[in-house]
Amino acid sequence: MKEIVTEAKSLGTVELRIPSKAEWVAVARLTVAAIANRLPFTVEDIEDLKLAIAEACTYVIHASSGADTIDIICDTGPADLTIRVRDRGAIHPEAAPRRPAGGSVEGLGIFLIQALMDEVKHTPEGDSGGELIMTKRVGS
Amino acid sequence: MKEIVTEAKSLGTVELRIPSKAEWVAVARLTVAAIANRLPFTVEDIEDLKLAIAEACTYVIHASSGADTIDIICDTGPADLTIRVRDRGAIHPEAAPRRPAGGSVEGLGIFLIQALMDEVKHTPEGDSGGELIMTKRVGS
Amino acid sequence: MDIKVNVRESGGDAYVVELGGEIDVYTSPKVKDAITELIDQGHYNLVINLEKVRYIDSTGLGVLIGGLKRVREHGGSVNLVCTNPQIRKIFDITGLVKIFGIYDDETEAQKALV
Amino acid sequence: MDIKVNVRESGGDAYVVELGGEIDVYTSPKVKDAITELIDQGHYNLVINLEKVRYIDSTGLGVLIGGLKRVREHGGSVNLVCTNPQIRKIFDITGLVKIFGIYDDETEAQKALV
Ligand SMILES: Nc1ncnc2c1ncn2[C@@H]1O[C@H](COP(=O)(O)OP(=O)(O)O)[C@@H](O)[C@H]1O
Ligand SMILES: Nc1ncnc2c1ncn2[C@@H]1O[C@H](COP(=O)(O)OP(=O)(O)O)[C@@H](O)[C@H]1O
Repeated sequence: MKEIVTEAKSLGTVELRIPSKAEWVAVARLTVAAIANRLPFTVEDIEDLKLAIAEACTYVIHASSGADTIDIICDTGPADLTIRVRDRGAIHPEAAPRRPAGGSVEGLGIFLIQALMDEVKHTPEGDSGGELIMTKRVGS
Repeated sequence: MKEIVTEAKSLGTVELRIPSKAEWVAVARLTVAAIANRLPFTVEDIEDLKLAIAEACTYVIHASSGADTIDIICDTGPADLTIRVRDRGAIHPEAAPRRPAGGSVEGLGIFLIQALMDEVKHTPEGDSGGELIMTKRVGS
Repeated sequence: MDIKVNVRESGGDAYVVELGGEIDVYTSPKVKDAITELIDQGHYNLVINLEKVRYIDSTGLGVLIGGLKRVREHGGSVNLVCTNPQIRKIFDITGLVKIFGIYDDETEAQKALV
Repeated sequence: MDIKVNVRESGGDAYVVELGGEIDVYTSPKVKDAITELIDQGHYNLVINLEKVRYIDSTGLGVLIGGLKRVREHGGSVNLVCTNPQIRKIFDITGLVKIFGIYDDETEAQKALV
């Protein structure tokens, strides 16, 4: 897997690995909220982050390509949080409809991630699966 | 590192890696609380678990042997939670005084872990550092 | 991790589904079951009260949309009660405000059904 | 992740340190600084109010013990106000109940100082 270059200076990285099952998504949500709480995010920002990480996990679970676990890597900068979500399968945010209306619930989830985060990228699916990279900045 | 044999059937494993710094201990605490919340633990049990994981992390940070990160591996059984805490340094619970009075704050932390958890073990320090293994059972 | 689902009859042939807690990928099947059961019993005018819901994700929205589609096939409708600003925001962002009737209290939502 | 420290003069030469939030390895230095400052100023009779503290770990206990040791060297004392059962449990388990005066309200804790 290619090394991801983070733009801002990292103040610390937290890595979480959960089983790729619905009942563990709440753990990802609460861990991300705890991490976000270390930055000057608003309560609303933290709710956005919780939803974005949950949607990413839900997507991985539904698109399940047989991966057992989801890796969530959170990089905190002085004023931003970048979350990378990986499994052994693929995440294709560009496959999402521009507007969700009429789309599938999967599309709705990806649409929400795009709406709630400031930056959403993904690395192409390789041998080790795709990766969704999303950033939220303080005060944006 | 030697494979740890877990006694009960695992219902899922969550792994967390935080920087070995004081400001990240709260993230470990909240993640463990979220995991414990999946089991029928009481509110008091969850508070005990939060304190135990925080003490383990605090111990690693204070005993800092140059490790950058703390690995926290949570195994959930049907009615128990086993938490393994690792760094590249050593954790020596047996070095703790039997009673904390007059001891150091480090000793107090290890004493609390022993008091709040049902089982506390540690694997000897090898090339890859020591490991503290603690279990709390539901309804104990 | 918790969801509360409480179904009760109200005025006319309307039913209220009162939800509480977190509606996510893990808990939304319980919500779906409750709504499906009502529809299977022939109740097509529903108020879904989200006042005590702290969190909803796309799976939860999908369940609400799925319910709406089914009742509409029978000339029914679904009105939502939603006061939590974060949750209202989700309905705004997704454009679902245009599909559901969203109200500030249950009485209003119920009146608007008929 | 939050700690609130509020220091105020009370009757006699006593001072009250009111703490709120979580006292852990990250936040306890702030608590230590507040207590150290009071002692450096010559105040040796302290009430430390933990009513709004939701969480305390061994580092926090260490700060309280350290404060107690220092004021005792000057013939002073530290009384705690603690109503949270989980936190009281920690004082019980560690045997610190025998070292600190622990009270249910601030007025009591203050009276007991003299
Ligand atoms: N933004 C939207 N607007 C309207 N309908 C939507 C939107 N997003 C998803 N849907 C629809 O929600 C319904 C429920 O989704 P899903 O739970 O995946 O379907 P099903 O219950 O048929 O498995 C689907 O019919 C989907 O097309
Ligand atoms: N259970 C206990 N009973 C009494 N004293 C204790 C207990 N646990 C720790 N101590 C004492 O608490 C004090 C404060 O701890 P610490 O913060 O490590 O010391 P210092 O402030 O001198 O660096 C130490 O003097 C230690 O001996």
